Amino acid sequence: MQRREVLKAGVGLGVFGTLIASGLVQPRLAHAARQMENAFQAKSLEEALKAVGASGAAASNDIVLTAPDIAENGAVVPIELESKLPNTEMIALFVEKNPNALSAVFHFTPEALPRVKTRVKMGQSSDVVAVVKAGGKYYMTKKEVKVTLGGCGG
Amino acid sequence: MKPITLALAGVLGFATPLAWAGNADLDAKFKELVDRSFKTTGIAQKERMIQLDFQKLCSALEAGEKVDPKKIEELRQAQEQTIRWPSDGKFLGNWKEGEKIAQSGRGLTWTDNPDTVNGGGCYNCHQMDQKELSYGNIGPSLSGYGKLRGNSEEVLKYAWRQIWNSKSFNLCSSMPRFGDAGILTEQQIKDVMGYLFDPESPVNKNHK
Amino acid sequence: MAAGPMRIRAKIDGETVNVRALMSHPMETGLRKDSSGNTIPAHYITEVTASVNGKTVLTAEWSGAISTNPYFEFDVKAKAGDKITLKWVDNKGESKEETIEVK
Amino acid sequence: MFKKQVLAVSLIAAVWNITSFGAFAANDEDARLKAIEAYRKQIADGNPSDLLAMEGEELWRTPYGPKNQSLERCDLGLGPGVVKGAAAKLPRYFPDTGKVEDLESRLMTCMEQLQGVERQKVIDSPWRKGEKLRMDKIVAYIVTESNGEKIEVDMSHPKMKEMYELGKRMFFYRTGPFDFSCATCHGKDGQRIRLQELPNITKQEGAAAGWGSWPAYRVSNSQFWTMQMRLNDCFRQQRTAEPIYGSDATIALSVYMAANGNGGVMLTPGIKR
Repeated sequence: MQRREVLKAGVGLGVFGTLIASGLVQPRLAHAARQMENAFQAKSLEEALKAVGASGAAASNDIVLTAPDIAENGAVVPIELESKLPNTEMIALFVEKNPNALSAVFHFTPEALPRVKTRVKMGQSSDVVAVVKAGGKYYMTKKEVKVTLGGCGG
Repeated sequence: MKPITLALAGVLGFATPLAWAGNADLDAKFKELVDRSFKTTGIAQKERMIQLDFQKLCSALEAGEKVDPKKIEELRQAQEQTIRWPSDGKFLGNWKEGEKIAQSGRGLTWTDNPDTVNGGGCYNCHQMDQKELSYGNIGPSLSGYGKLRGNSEEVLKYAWRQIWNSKSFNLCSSMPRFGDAGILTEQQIKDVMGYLFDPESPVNKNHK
Repeated sequence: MAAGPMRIRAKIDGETVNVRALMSHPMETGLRKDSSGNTIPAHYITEVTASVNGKTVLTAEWSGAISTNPYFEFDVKAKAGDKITLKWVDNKGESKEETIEVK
Repeated sequence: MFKKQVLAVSLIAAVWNITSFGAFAANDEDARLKAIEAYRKQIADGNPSDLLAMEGEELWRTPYGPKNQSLERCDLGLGPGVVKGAAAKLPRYFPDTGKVEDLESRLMTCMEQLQGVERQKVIDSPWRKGEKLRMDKIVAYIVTESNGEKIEVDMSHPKMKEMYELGKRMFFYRTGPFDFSCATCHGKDGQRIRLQELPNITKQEGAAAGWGSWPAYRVSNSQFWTMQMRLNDCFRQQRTAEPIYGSDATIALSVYMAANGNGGVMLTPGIKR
């Protein structure tokens, strides 16, 4: 049954993990510094766009950003990103009103289609912004997603 | 928050033999089932499972049992006696505080503690400020409540009584007895009334 | 504590393979407080790497804003028999790697 | 310099022909409820419950407890070790215990008889920790094996008929400071708390929708909730006293809901707000 082999093939803690566990390597060092670390630390959308190098991004309809009009809960908001621009190298996803605007960055090689789906947390209703880097230039689109409080709130 | 006084509007349910029609054996089994299945946790005492007289009657009615209409009217009149008007004669409080109470559904659960500030949870069942998309429909829309009805003494008393104890109008109403059951304080009810009646309140300002 | 399971499903779609993955991870932002009011430390996946037969084809940099137990779907050029590996690393240095064969 | 950039971005925003999502007229209810439907479909695929179900399958096969036995001989009603479709036929009357049991109380019976794990230990464990976490994972595995099966609760045994009647009374039992019963919210068609539709559990369609979609993964808190947890939290929000885990009141209610939903389809594990 497909599910069982997957479990068997799994590898537990990576090399880094075991080193950490043995205390040889300080967690700080092992923190795989993300390429866009300062962009992730940026608070506002403007700062994050600037840190990614995309503040002058041109609006484009060749970026497909699919997100619900209303998310019944901000903890899981399904996002689909697809770039129709040729030579797409990178797609970055921002949620403007989150504490840190930049949520994720995806880097593509020619062996992967410039299309991903994931789910993000949204603290409140906000614009979701997608930035694409293609042929060395930046493009951008956005969509508003309303987040509502579903249950009895109590 | 003063402890919850079980408004003894009627004799505690277990005592009155208002059994469901024709099955005393099942009644005994049911009472025993409830007794062994529930427990006290935090502020939620096991005694909460003891029904008040109207709770017992309305349970039977809603389950499709035949219930004597005279009994319903008799218990409704008893509920009327529980109404307490505002001690200083002022019905309207601060609508901004009222909005918080209407939005909050907290309080009185076993995961709350005695100093949790109870909310009214009005938005669970009612539309109020039309700009708030997340509202329930178990109760009627209250949008534009004051704008549409004005705030004569009669209208203020009607709204106050509905909030204090809606069972005084309709014995088996789904609306909790916010005043009589000690869910909201008098000041909190004044603030909710402010939210309903104050022209500055979004309930009225956003009403189209 | 050892990382929870990761579930990967791959479906051939013409020239490419559609990959859908679910990863077991708390994805704590570091901004949340527990019931007694103290902050829950940040613990989230920082990097995900997808490779076909050992060659990296796609990498992602994530933050705590990615939902708990993350879902990740992507498409790679691959064919039956190829091995697709997905690996994540988090800010505590924990990591998890799964490989499946495209059927 | 910074000012100019902000201007640039807002200029860009103005130029975009964003498919503006159209100012929702607050009272435009149907459009909003359809939007929520679309949201639910988008998150339906890739249910994190699968991750728990994978671990649950391992636990089902792994020796555990003082008797160091697995659960592979546990009889969920279709014979020892038969898991496929078992959850769709629960709760049911079990001759060996002479009791009506739901999935979680039956699993506690197996844990006690096969593995020597004391029932009280599972009951007393905090939610989503220790024995309850093991239970969640095993339940996730077992209900996944009933996904798509017809809800088919056998009501022929007199004990089941009695539990149905007791469950019905529990369903209509108004009590506590809010005077609520289950029926207050689940007794009529089309009712909603905020944006949360409430199935009418007194009718087949609503009962099947409600009963058939729990246990489920709740996105709002990234937690997997079994039916016992779901009932527990319903009573909590009703402001009643707390029901004891796996108690007869919860099983009677489950019989009432499942029997009302007979003929429906199990869509478990569900994925919820």
